Amino acid sequence: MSVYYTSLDHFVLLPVLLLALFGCATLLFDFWVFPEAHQRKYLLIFLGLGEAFAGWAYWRQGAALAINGGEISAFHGAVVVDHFALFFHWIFLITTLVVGLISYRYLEVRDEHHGEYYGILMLAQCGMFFLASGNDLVTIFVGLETMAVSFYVLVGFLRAEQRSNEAALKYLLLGGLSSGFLAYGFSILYGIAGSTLLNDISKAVASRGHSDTILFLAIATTTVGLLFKIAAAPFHMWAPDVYEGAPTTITAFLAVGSKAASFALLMRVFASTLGSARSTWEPLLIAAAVLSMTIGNLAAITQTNTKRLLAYSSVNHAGYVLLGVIAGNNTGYKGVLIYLLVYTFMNLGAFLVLTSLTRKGLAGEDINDLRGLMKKSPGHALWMLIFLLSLAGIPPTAGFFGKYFIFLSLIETGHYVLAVLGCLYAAVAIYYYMRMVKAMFIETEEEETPALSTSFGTQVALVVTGVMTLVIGVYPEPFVRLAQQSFQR
Amino acid sequence: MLETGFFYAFAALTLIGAILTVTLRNAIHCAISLIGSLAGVAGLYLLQKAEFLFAVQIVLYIGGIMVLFLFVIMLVNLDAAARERQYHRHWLAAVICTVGSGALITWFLRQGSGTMHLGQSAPELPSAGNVEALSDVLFKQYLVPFELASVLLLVAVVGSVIMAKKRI
Amino acid sequence: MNFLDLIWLIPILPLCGAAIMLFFGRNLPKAAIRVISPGAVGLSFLLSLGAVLQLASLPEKVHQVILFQWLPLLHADMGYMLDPLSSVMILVVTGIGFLIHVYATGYMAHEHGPRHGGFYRFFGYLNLFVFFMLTLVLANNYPLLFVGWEGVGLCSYLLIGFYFNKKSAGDAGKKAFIVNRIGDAGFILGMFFLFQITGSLTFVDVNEALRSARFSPEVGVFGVLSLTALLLFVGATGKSAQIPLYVWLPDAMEGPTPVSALIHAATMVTAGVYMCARSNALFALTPETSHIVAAVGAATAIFAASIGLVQNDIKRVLAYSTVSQLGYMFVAVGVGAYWVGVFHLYTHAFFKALLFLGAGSVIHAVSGEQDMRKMGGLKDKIPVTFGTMFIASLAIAGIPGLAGFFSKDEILWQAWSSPLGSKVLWAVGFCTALMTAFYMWRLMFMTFYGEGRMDEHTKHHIHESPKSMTVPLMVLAAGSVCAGWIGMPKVFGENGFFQGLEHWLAPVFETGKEVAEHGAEHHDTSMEWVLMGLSIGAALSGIFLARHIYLKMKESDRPTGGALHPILYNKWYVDEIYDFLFVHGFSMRGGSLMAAFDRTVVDGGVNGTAWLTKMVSRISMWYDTWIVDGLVNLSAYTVRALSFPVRFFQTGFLQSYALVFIAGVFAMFGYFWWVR
Amino acid sequence: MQGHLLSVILFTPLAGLFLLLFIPKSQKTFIRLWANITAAVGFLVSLPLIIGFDRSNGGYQFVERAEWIPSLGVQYLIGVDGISVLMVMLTTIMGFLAIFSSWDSIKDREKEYYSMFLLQQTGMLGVFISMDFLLFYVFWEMVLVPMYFIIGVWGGPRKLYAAIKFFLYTLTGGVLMLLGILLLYFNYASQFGRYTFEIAELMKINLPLATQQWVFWAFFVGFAIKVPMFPFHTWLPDAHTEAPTAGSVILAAVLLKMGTYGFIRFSLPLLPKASSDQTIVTIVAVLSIIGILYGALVSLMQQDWKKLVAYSSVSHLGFCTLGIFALNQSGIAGSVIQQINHGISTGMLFLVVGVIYERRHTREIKEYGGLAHIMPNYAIVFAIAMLSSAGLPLLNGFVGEFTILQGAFDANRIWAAFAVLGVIFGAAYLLWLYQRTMLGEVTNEKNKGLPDLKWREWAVFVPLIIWAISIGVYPKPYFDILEKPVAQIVHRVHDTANAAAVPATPTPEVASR
Amino acid sequence: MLHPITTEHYLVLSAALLLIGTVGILLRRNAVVVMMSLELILNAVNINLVAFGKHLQQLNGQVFAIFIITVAVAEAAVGLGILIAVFRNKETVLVDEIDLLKW
Repeated sequence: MSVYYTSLDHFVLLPVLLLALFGCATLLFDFWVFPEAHQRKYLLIFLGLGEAFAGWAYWRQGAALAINGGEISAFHGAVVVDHFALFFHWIFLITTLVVGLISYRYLEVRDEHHGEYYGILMLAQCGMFFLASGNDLVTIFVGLETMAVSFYVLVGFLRAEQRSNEAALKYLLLGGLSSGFLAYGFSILYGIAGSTLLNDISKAVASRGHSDTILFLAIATTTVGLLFKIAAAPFHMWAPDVYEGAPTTITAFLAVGSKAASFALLMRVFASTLGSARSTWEPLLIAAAVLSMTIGNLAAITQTNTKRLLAYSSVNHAGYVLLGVIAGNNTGYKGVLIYLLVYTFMNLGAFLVLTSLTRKGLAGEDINDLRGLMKKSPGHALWMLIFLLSLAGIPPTAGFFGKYFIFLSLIETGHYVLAVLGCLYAAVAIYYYMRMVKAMFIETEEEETPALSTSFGTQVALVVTGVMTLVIGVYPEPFVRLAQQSFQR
Repeated sequence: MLETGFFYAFAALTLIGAILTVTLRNAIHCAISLIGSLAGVAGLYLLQKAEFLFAVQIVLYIGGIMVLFLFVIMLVNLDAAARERQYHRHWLAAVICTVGSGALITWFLRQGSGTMHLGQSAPELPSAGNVEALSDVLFKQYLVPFELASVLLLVAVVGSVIMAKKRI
Repeated sequence: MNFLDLIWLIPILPLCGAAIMLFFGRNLPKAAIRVISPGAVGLSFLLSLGAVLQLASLPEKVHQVILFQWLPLLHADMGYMLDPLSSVMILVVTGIGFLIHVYATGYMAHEHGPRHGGFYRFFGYLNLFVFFMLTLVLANNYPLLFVGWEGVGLCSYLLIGFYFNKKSAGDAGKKAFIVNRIGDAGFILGMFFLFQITGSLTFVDVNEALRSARFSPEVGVFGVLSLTALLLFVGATGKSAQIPLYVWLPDAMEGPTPVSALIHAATMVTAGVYMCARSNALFALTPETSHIVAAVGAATAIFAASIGLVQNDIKRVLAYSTVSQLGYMFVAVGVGAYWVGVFHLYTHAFFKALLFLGAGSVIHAVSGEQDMRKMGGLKDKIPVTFGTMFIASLAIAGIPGLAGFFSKDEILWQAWSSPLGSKVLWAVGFCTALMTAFYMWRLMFMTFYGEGRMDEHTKHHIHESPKSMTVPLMVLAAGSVCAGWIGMPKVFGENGFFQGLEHWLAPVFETGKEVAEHGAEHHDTSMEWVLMGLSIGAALSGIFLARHIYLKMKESDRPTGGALHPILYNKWYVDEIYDFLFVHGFSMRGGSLMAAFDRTVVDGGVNGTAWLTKMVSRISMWYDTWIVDGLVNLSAYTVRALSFPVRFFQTGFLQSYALVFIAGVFAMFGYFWWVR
Repeated sequence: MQGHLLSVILFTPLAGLFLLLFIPKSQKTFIRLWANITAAVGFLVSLPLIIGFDRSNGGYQFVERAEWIPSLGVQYLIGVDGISVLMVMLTTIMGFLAIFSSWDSIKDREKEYYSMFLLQQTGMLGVFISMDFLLFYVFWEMVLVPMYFIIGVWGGPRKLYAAIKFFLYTLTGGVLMLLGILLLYFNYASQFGRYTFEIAELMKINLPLATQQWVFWAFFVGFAIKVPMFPFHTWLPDAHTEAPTAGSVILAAVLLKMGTYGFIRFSLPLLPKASSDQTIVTIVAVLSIIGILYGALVSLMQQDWKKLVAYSSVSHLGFCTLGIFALNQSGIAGSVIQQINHGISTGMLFLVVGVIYERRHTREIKEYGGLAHIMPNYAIVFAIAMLSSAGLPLLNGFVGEFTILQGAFDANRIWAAFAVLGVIFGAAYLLWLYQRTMLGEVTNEKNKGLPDLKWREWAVFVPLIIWAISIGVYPKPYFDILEKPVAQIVHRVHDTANAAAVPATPTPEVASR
Repeated sequence: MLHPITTEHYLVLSAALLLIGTVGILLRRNAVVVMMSLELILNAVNINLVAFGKHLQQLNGQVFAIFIITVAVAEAAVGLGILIAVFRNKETVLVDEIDLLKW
C-alpha cells in the first residue's frame, strides 16, 4: 500500500490537525493538570495556542494562495483551500476565540466550568473547517455532523438546567431529522453524479435538464438540510428555543459560527455545484428568504427575552443573506461574505454584552434586565448600542454595508420586489432593536442589581468586536477587497 | 429469481419492523422491532454483495446501538410513559404531510427513473476482494472523512459522558 | 437742501421714534416721550412739505429714490417715489398724524399702571404706524406698498388691542387683522397677475406698460386684466372696509380714540382708495371692474349710513360714517374720477379726524362714557370741543363753503355725469348725503344740546380738555373749513388755485382725466348747478330733520322707524347673518337671532369664516388623529398583532416544529409538482 | 487650513465631542461650558466659508476629494454651492443657539445630552456638504440616532412613542431612498462601466422616464417623510411636542430642511425628466398645498402650544415644497430662503414655548393668558417670532413666502390661489395663539410672578430677531448667492424636459414657461 | 411478481422507510422511540447509497454508508446522553412534556 497523501495535503489539513491536537490536549489536561475549578481558565491557553497555530497555518495558506492563485486541492479533491474557504476559516477562528474569551466567567457564574467545553469548542471548529473547505459530500457530511454533535453537547452544557437540557434535546432531534434529509439529498446527488466530489456533481448537474425530478428531489432535500442549519424559515423553529436554552456564549457561537459555516456550505453548494440548476432552487430560496424576514421580524417585535429576540433577529438576518445568494451575481456573493463578516462581529458583540448581564442569581436574559445599563455600565451600553445599530443596518456601522451589497445586488439583478421588501423589513426590524436601546438608555433600573460580570477576556473581546463593527462601517475598503478576492470564480 | 424473493422478504422485514417500531406501545418492543428492521436492511446489503457493510450493520448497529438503546430504556423507567397517550395530537396533519411527501418522492423517483436508467437491474459487483477494495476506497479517497470521523466519535464519547454523568 | 433725495427719511424718522419708544421707552420720562414721538412725525411733516414744494418745481412731477434692491426676482426695490398723488398722501398722513400725536399726548396722559400703563408702547405703535403708512404711500412698487399695507394692518391690530386685558379689544384686533388678511390674499394674487402681465411691479413701469398696452399677448387677454383689477379691489375692500369685508371697522373702535381718528378714519382705511387710484391705469382698462367698484362703493355708502342712523355709541356712529364715506370715495374711483376720490379722501381726513378727536374729547369729558343717550347739554361745558365739532359736522353734512361740500358734491356730479356713472349711483349718493346729515346732526343734538342725561357724579367732573387736545382740534377745524377750496367745481369759474388739486394730480391720472373730461363735455353746467342745489337741500333737510326729532320732540314721541329700526340698529344683522352662515349654523336650536348675537359677542368668536375654518380644522384634526395617524398606528398595531400568531407557532413542542419542518418539505415538493 | 475648511467645519463638533467624553460626569458646568465653546467654535469656523464664498460662481466650492471606498466608487467628496452654504450657516448658527439655550433647561445627564447634540451637528453638516451620494446617505442616517435619544431621553411624557415613531418613519423613508440611490448607481455603472456615487457624475446618466419615475418615488418617500409632506407628517407633531426645547429647535430649524434640501439637490437635478413630469409635479404640488392648508387648519384647533407650532411647520414646509416644484427661479430660490426663515421663525417659536415651559411645565394653552402683563419683554419677543412666522413684510417670513407664491403663480395660478389661503390661516392660528396666551387678563394664579426673560434667554433671541429682520429688509445677499445654483437646476430640469418634449409635441405652453 | 429487482425498487423502499421514520418522529411522544425513528431515516439513506453504489458499479456508496452509520452512532450516543440528562432533571422522556422554551 503506497502512501496516498503528500506534504501538500498535510499543508491543507494542518490547521485542523492543530486544532484537533490542542482540543485533545485540553481534554487531557483538564483531567490531569487542572483538577481545580479555578484553574480551568488556564485551559484557555490551549485554545489560544491552538487558534494561534491555526491562524499561522491559515496565514501561510493565504500566502501560498497569493503566489499560486486559485485553490489548493488536497486528498484527491476532497478538501480544498481557496480564498473563499480561508475567509470563512478566519471567521471561525475569530468566533471561537471570542467565544472562548467570554466563556470562562460565564461558566464560572453558571457553575459549569469544565475543561471539556474548550475542547469541544475547538473540535466543533474542526467540523466547521470542513464545511467551508470540504469539496466532497462525505467529507462535508461528516464535518457537518462533527460540528452538529459538538453543538448538541455544548447547547446542553448547563446540565443542571432544564432549559439547557431541553434545548439540547430539541436541537438534537430536529438536527437529526434535518441531517437525515440532507444525507438523503446527498445520496441522490451521489446517485446522479456517480461521485461524491462536488466538481463531478457540478458537471453532472449541468448536464441534466431543468425539470429533472430526481435532481429536484436531491436539491430540495439538500436545501432543507441547509436551510435548517442556517435557521431560515420554515426550518427555523429550533432556533429560538435552542438559542434561549443554550448557554449564552454557545448561543453566540451557534448564531455566528454555525451559521457562517452553514452559509459557507450553502454558497459552495448553490453557487458552484448547483449553479446551473438555479431555476430549480431559486424559488425555494426566495420563499425561504421572504418567510425568514417576515417571521423573524414579526416574532421578534413582541419578544421579551433578549436571547430569543436575537434568535428571531438571526432568522431575519438569514433571510437577508439568502437574498444575496438569490441575487447570485458577483455583488450578491460579495455581499453575503461581507454580511457574514459583519454579522460575526456585531452579533458576537451583542451576545457578549448579554453574557456579561448574566450574574450570580440573575439570568439577565429579560429585556428589562437591560434597563439602566447606561447608568450602570456606560461602556457596555455604548458598545451594545453600536452592535444594535449595526444589526439594524444604520450607517456608519458595519451592518449598513452588509445590507448595502444585498440591496445593490438585488437591484442589479432586477429583483425589485425583494429589494423593497427587504427595505421595509429593515425598518420593521428597527423597532425591536430600538426596544433594547430604549431599555438601556431611557429606562431605569427598578431595583439595584449586582455589577456586571466581566473579565479581562470579555473586555478585550468587547473592544475588538466593537471596534471592528465601527471600522468596517467607516472604512470598509479592505474588507470589501477581501470579500472581492474571496469570491473570484 | 431467488434474489427477487429475498428482496421482498427483507423489504417486508424492514418495513414491518419499521412500522412496528413507530407503532408499538412498549419502548422495548419498539427496540426489538427496530432490530428486526435493521436486520432486514442488513439482509438487503448482503443481497447487494455488500458484505462488509452487512457485518458493520450487524455488529455496530444491532450489537452496539441497540444495546445502548435498551440500556437507556432500562435506565429511564418508562413504565409510566408507556401507559399514557402514545401519539402526538396533530397526527392527522402529520400523516397528510408525510404521506404526501412520500407520495411525491415516489412520484419524483418514478418520473426521473428513465433518465438515470434506474429501471434496469444493476449488474453484480465483483464479489471477490470486496473488503480490500472497500478499504482501498476508504483510505484513499475518503481518508479525510475517516480521520474526521474519529474526531466525531471523540466528541460523541466525551459529549455523552458529560451529558450522562452526574458529576464531572 | 435737496428734500427730494431725502424722502426716504420721511418714513424713517417715525421708525426711529418707534424704535426708541419700544426699546427704551420704559426708561424714558413721560415728558421725553411727549417730545420725541410727535416730534418725529412733525419733522417728517416738515420734510414732506419741503419735498412737495420741490416736487412742484420739477417738470416731470415724479421723483424716485432707490435705496437698494429688495426682492430681486420680482424686480422690487426698497424704492421711494414722490409724485403728486403720494405728495397729497404724505401731507395728510404726516400733517394729521402730527396733530393726532399731539392730541394723544393729552388724551393718553391719564394712563396709569406700571410704566405708565404702556404710554410709551402706545406712542411706539403710533409712530410705527406712521412709518408703515408713509411706506405705503411712498412706495414705488407694489410689494413695498404691500409692506406698508401689512404693516399698518399690524399696527392697527396692536392699537385696537392696546387695552389687551379687555378680551373684546383683543378679539377686535384679531378680527381686523384676519379680515384684512383675506383682502390681502386677493391683493397678493393681483400683484402676481400684474407681474405676469407687465413683467414688473414698479408703478411707473406697470402704468407705462398698461397705458401703452405693452403686455404679453397670451396673458393680456381681457378677462385676465379684469380679474387682476378685481383682485386688487378685493384687497382694497379689506383695508378700506367695504362690503363684504367691512365688519372689522366698527369693532375696531375698541382702540383708544386717537387711534380711531388716525388709523380708522384719516389714513389707513383710505389706503384702499389710494391703491385703486394708484392702479388707475389698470382700472381704466377694465370698465366692468370699475362698475363693480362703484356699485360696491355706493352700496357700502348707503348701507353703512343707514346703520349709522340709529347707533347710540358715539364712536360707532362715526365708524359707520367712515365706512359710508369710504364708499363715496370708491364711487368716485369706480366712475373714473380718481382725483375726486383722492380729493374726498383728503377732505374727509380733516373732518373725520376732527370728529373722532372731538368725540374723544367728549368721552374724556364724561369720564369715558360712549353712549350718546347718557350725554347731552355739553355745549357750554366744553365749548372748544363743541365749536370744532360743529364745524366738522357741517363739513361732513355738505354745507357749502366747507371742505366736505366740495368733495362730496364733486363725487355726486361725477356719478351723474361720468360715462361710467349712472343716475342710480347719483341717487344712492344723494340719499346717503341726506342720511349723513341726519345722523351727524343726530349725534350733535344728542351730545351737545338739550338736557344732560349723565349721572350726577359724572356731571361734576365734566371739564374741557387740556390745550394739547384742543389745539389740534382747532387746527383741524380750520382745515375742515379750508381744505376743500383747492378743489372747487369748475362751474365756479376756472382758477389756478381753486382747481389746484385736479391739476396737481393730473399727471398721475392721465387716463382718468380723459374719462372725466369726456363726461364733462356732454353735460351742461346748468345740470351741475341743479344737482348742487339738490344736495345742499338734502344736507339742510337732514340737519333740520335731526333737529326736529332729537331736539324738539320728546323721547317718547320720536318715530322709531317701525320695523326698520331694529334692523338698522342691529346693522342689518350682517354679523348675525355671518354668524348664521358660519358660526352657529348648526347650533341654532330655536334661539333668536339676538341670542346668537349675544353669544357671538360674549364668545368673541373670531368671525364667521373663522368658525367655518375651525369646523374644517376640527375635521382635519380628527382626520389627522384617527385616519392618518390611525392608519399608521393601525399598521403598527397589525404588525404587532401579527407577531403573536407567528410566535404562537412556536409552541415549545418539538413535534410541532418537526411538523412545520415536514410541512415545509411538503410545500417544496408540492410546489415543484405543481410547476411541472 | 483653508484647503480643508469644510472638513474643519464638519469635524469641529466631533472633535469637541471627543474631548467632551473625557470630562467627568460630575463637572456639569464645565460640560456645559465646553459644549457651548465647541458649538461657538463650530460657528466661528464656518464664518470664513460664507466670507470666502464666491457668489459669482454657480458650481461647487471648497471642494475636498479623497478616496474613501474606492472599490465601491465612494469618495469623501465635500463641497458647497450657494444652496448648501446657506444650509451650513443655518446649521452652525442654530446648532450653537440650541446648545446655548439648553444651559438651564437640561439638568439631567448633561454629558450625554451635549454629546448627542454635537454628534447631530456633524451629521447635519455632513448632509449638507456631501457631494457623494453614499456619504450623504451615511450622514443622513447618522442624524437619526442622536435625535432619537434627544427625544427619547430628555423628552416629554410620551417621549418613547414619539422617538420611535420619528425613528421608524425616517428610517423607512431612508432605506427606500437607498434603493433609489442604488438604482441610479447601478444604472451609471451599466452605462459608464464603473461605479461611482459622485453626484456630478450621476447627473450624466441618461435614464428613461419610467426608471426616473421609480427613482423619483423612492427618493420622494425618503425626502417627503423628512420634510414632512402631507400624508407622511404625523411623526412631526409627536416628535416636536415631546422633544426638549433645543431638540425641537434643531428638528424644526435644520433636520426638516434635510428633506427639502434633498429635493433640490437630488430629485430635481438627478431626475429632471421625472421631476418635470406633469403628473408627478401635480401630485407633489397638490400634496404641498394640502399640507399648507391642512397644517394650518389643524394648528387652529390645537390645545397644546407646542403642537400648534409643530403643525404650523407642516404648513410652512408645504410652502417650501410647493416652491421647489414650481420649478422656476422664484419658486426654488424662495423655497431655500423660506427654509432658512422657517428655521429662524419656528426655531424662535419653539424657544418661546421652551421659555414658558421651563417656568410652568405645562404647554396647555388654557393654562395661560395675559402673560403680556407679567412678562412684557417675553410678549414682545413672542410677537416678533409670531409675526415673522406669519409672514409679515419686513420680517423674514414674507420674503420667502412671497417669492414662493410668485413662483407657484408662474407655474400654475390655481396653486397660488390655494396657497395664499395658507397665508390667511397662518395669521389666524398664530394670532389666536398669541391672544389666548399673551393677551387678556391674567386668569391663572400660578402665572403671577413669573420672571421675565433672563439674560441668557435674551442672548438667544436677539441674534435670531436681528437675523429675521435683516432677511426681511435686505434679502438680496441670499438671492444673490442662490441665483446661479438655482438657475442651473432650473435649466437642467427644463432643458431636459424640453429636449424630451420637443420631438413629441412642441406645445406653446411649454415653450412660454 | 418475479421480475428482476431494479435500483428503483430499492429507492422506493428507501422512500418508504424515510416516510415511516418521519412519521415516527412526528408522532411518537416517547423521545427514545423518536431517536429510533432517526435511525430509520439514516437507514433509508443507507439503502439509497448502497443501491446507487451498486447501480453505478462503485464502492463509494458503501463507504458513504459506513460514514452514515458512524454518524448515526455518534448521534445516538450523544442523544441518549442528553436524554438521560433530561430525564434526570425532569423525570420524563415524553417530548411534549418538555416545553419550557416556547414563544
